Amino acid sequence: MEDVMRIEIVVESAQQKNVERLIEEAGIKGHTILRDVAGRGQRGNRDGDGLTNAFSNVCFVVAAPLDVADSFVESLRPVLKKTGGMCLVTEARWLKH
Amino acid sequence: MEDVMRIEIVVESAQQKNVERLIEEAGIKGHTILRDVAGRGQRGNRDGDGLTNAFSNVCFVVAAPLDVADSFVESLRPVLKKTGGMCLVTEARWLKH
Amino acid sequence: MEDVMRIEIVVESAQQKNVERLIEEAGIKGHTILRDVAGRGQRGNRDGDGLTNAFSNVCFVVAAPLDVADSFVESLRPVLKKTGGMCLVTEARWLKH
Amino acid sequence: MEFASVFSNLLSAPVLFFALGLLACFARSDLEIPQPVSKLLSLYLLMSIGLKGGVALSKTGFSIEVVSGLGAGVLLSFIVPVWTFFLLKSRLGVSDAAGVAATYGSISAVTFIIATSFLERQGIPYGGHMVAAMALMESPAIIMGIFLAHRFGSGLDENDDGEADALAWGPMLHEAAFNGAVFLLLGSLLIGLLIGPDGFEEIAPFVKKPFKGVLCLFLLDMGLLAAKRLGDLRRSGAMTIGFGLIAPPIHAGIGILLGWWLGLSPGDQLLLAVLSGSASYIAVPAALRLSLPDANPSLYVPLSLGITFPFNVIIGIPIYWSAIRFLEVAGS
Amino acid sequence: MEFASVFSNLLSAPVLFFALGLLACFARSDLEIPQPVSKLLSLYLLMSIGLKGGVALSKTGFSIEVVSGLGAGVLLSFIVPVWTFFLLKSRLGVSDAAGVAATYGSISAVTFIIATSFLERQGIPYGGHMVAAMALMESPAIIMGIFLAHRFGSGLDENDDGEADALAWGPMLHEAAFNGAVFLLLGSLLIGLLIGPDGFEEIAPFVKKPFKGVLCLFLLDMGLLAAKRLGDLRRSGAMTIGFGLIAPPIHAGIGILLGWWLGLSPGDQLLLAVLSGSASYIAVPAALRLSLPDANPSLYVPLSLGITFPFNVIIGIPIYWSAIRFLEVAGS
Amino acid sequence: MEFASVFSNLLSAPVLFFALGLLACFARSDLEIPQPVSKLLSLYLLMSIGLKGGVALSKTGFSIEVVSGLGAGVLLSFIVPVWTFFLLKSRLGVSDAAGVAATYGSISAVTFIIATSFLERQGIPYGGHMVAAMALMESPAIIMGIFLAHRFGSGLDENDDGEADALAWGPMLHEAAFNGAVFLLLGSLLIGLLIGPDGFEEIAPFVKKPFKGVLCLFLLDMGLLAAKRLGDLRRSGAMTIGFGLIAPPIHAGIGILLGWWLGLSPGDQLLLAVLSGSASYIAVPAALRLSLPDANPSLYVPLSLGITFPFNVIIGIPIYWSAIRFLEVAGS
Ligand SMILES: Nc1ncnc2c1ncn2[C@@H]1O[C@H](COP(=O)(O)O)[C@@H](O)[C@H]1O
Ligand SMILES: Nc1ncnc2c1ncn2[C@@H]1O[C@H](COP(=O)(O)O)[C@@H](O)[C@H]1O
Ligand SMILES: Nc1ncnc2c1ncn2[C@@H]1O[C@H](COP(=O)(O)O)[C@@H](O)[C@H]1O
Ligand code: NA
Ligand code: NA
Ligand code: NA
Repeated sequence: MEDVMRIEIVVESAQQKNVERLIEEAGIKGHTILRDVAGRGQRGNRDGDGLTNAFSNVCFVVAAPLDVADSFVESLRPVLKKTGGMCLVTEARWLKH
Repeated sequence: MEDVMRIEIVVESAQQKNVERLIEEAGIKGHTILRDVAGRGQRGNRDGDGLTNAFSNVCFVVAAPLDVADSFVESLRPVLKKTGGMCLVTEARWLKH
Repeated sequence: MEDVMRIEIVVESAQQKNVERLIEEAGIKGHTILRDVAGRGQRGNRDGDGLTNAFSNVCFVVAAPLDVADSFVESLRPVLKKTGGMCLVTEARWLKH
Repeated sequence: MEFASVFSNLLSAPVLFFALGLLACFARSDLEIPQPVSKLLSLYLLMSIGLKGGVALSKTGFSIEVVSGLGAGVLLSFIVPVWTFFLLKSRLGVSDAAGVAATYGSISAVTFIIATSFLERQGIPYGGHMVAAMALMESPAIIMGIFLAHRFGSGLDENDDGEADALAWGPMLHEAAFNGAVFLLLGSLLIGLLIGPDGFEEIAPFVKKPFKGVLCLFLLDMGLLAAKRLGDLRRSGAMTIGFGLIAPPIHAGIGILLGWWLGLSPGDQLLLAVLSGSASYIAVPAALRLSLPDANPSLYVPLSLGITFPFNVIIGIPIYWSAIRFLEVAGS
Repeated sequence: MEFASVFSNLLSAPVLFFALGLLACFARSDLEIPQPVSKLLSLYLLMSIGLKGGVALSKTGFSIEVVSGLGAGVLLSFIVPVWTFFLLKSRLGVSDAAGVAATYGSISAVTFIIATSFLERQGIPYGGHMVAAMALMESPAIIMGIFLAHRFGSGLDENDDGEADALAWGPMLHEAAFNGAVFLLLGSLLIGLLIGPDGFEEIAPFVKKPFKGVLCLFLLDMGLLAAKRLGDLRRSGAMTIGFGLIAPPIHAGIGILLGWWLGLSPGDQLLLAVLSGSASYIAVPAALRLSLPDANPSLYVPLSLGITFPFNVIIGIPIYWSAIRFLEVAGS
Repeated sequence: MEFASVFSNLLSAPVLFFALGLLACFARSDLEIPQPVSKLLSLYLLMSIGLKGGVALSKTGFSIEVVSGLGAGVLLSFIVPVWTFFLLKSRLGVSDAAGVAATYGSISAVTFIIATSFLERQGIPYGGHMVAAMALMESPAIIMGIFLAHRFGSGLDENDDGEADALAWGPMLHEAAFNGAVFLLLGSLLIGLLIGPDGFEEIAPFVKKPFKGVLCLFLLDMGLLAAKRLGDLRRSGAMTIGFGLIAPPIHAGIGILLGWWLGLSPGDQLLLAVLSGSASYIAVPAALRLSLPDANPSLYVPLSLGITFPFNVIIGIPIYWSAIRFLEVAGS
């Protein structure tokens, strides 16, 4: 088991590609995406309807090595500032296989 | 970064509105919902079929400020008692943006 | 509230039944499944397309009692080794109801 | 001829696809129909039946026959839950008995559709207002189930911390009447009434022509789910399963007698029988999870979907029809 | 007759299903259409309209009438956003004004479809190239909206840390032109052109015959969403809602005059009016979330879907048609 | 004429929609088809082909021609994987070679459908039993692939902790035979046989009439996915891509010779060629992920979907047809 940071990011669907790019740029080797997530926040309800993706979110779960976690999280700030969203960081252990 | 409680709630789909109301009443400013989640527990299998929502769950992820987390979690107890479900609480840090 | 381990497992969809079996064998009383999860890892992109489930993942969230958590996580190792995936373990508290 | 008609039902494409779904699950095939697709199929079926019934009603207008058909249906959906509840209360407990009662007071739209196909294959007419009867039978059954549960003590069960829950009439009636399935069925009926045959013609290539084929896909899904749910019944014991087999002919029999006494046409009698004898697995579970969460859906859903539905479709409909024919001959 | 034609629109099945969707939401029914089903329905509609338009175009070829129709549409989609932007800028701020501007410069495919049904019911011909006009009107509106936002300062808004964002023309033009909805519509149009009437015949049982019926289901969904979004408008004030009611007839009026001046047929004039007077709720929001995230979608989507769409469908189309008839009579 | 027939395939609506899907992905459009919709479309296609084949079979009965067609198909699905495996083993390693072997021994239903359209456009008859041949070719290919992998050492690969995995015949055969796609195809075939032409007539407005149109939507999706997957092939090198282009004509050639030797009709020869020359991207990947997880799906899926499928559809079918015509003329 290796200590990692579990980083959970909720952004609107239109930002999916953007966040994927930031993850890659941070040198993190993988990520998991939960699509069509609904939510509520400062920018109102996102009920995830099907006419347009303007009202749906995606949720990323990223296990990041301790040394890159902080700078990666920092790199998310402009995206969250511009288009809203949430980033939660938790300590976790990763089963090395 | 701000310390928060990450509260993860799995309830059956019929209780979605109820839990949303409790979140609002607790004064928590946002939540994220993963819909059509499957599961297994004391009340049997919930495989999330499509004829009726009687067998599907929703999963809430809520980042709650430390001062309201406990009372909010407590307010969930009757719902979980009545209709089943799970509530997990983890310490997390929230990226303020 | 009871201390538990929150175990989050991402495996490819074809392994869902396998992991369910391991959870039962570990004597854990419940689990939650998020289906059709996308991701990226050592084994390439899993974008979760709809022709075949060869490119989609499922994500398990399992609240495991402290005494069984370790041996359960250990039992996942062969599956992850063979078919890829991720297992993250976090400390959490479970609302007993 | 009666024998041939049994077979005609058994070998119709929708029933065969139901069997294929059962088989897929028993053979542990990984065949599955995604949840949004199930929802699309059931939205389509409800919309389509509703429109068809409304258009039929717009042709016939509101005669005495129509009013008796509707009245008979609503009456049955009020009384079937009552006796079901008292029959099962001691065995299953108040909540579960009430859940089964609501389920069996309500109806199965697919059973109804298969009965209309059965009639059409034999050239026997039936009234479009029976769709309206169907739509009107869901809410009373839900209301009766919840009412009985509260009246006879579900509010006092062990889970509770002393004080009995008062029955929240408002939300309960709301859910019974505005439940998605009920609402769409009634709404489509109304739209069918408003647009009439001419308006219907324009949308028939979607809502009518492909109907039977779509039904096949839907029954494949129902077969998959019925087989999956059947496992849950093992814990419930033989008596419960027995109820799932005995209730349909008894309820259908009451429906037939009532229909006959009211002078409904043989076709309408069969439909009333089938409405009375069938049980819900779409609208009622959704409503009960909100208003009667103590009732265990792993009991009433598999009973309705896995036992009563196939019984009605395979054996029930031809038997009910024989009985109606017998009454007709005996009465004339 | 004008009165009857209003009614014919109001009582057509698609409009009634829109009303049913609104009602379901207002009555807090739990009726809902899963997201992938909505997406399937809108893919179907775009593909179907595109093919139909392409085939029609393959029959008529590129005449002067075709070129004027296309040119008029594109012109309107460039100028409508400009005046909309300057009208709303002081009230809503630069970003939101630009969002509304792009929305109203663009079009609503469903409004267009309902207008073609309206014409067909009265036996009035229209050109297939108007579908091409529709497809060409999305991108310019998006481009204008984003351009105006950047030109007039959205880059300098408070969120920013001092340095103004430069307008990224590349990604913006890409999104405007290769947005999924625009791409599918244009692609289907092209395929329709290539396969012609013979190829179309083969796929007509899917892309043409069930079209009206599918539209009913889609409008049910739009009704549900429109009602849900309307709540968001409460915060925006009466003036904004007023804009959603006044913009359609004004934009449609400009469209009518332009069409009349160019000598388009009455049918094409109506379609141009409807394209000009309607607003987007599919392509534009998707594009703006990427290229103009500061504009609030809870403002421009409900305005377009909840106010302007029903206005056009219920009142607008018959009024625009009366105006066209009036011009025709007056001009002859 | 041969030239015209190439063009007729290229300019048919389904192929154009495939091209549109490719283009959308290459142009980085955000057009996408939600996963449940893809699943619905493939369920529909499998059900529809199965029923159609079963009904055709119910008309012709089991003649010698039928038995030879079925036998030829099954034979090919056993032998194609063998030579494929030994050809690729040294280059790709045991597991990946076995994965590609199973993929190419199996079939592509969509290629088969496009070949039947090609025949229909030219008025050439073919036997409904070829659908049965198709259904029977999936399992043997899967079995052979897994068997070869285990026989030639996949069990001993580096991942393992010393002891070689024994081949679990039970689960493997189960997955090969009860895989969702195989099961639905075979089941629908059986139902088609049982209901016959009369039963089919009732569901034809859903399962037959809209078929070509639905195929367009499905091919749009396949185009999107094929383009997305193609990127994965870059790592695999030119030789692998070369295999994807050379295998189809070779396998198809063997199919043609076998069919010709068995005296199948020209139409059936083409279908056998196409079954032999095409490769799976639905059933086989699903089965292999369970039974041969060491084989990399990012190799065999893009090869089959991105190289072999378009090759067969655009170039292969007309070439195979020319060869059959040549044999026919030369033989007479
Ligand atoms: N306190 C919170 N807990 C969980 N999710 C949140 C919270 N706040 C915001 N979110 C998620 O982040 C999305 C965007 O938030 P916002 O930018 O505040 O509108 C929301 O739609 C939610 O899905
Ligand atoms: N130990 C557990 N770990 C993860 N999820 C659980 C657990 N127990 C219950 N759940 C979830 O909570 C739902 C309701 O649980 P129950 O009330 O125990 O039937 C289940 O369907 C699961 O989705
Ligand atoms: N660092 C990571 N963070 C989050 N999810 C991951 C990570 N690495 C792998 N995964 C998930 O696990 C799946 C299989 O990983 P792999 O076996 O590395 O291809 C991926 O498709 C992701 O969904
Ligand atoms: Na009943
Ligand atoms: Na406009
Ligand atoms: Na093959």
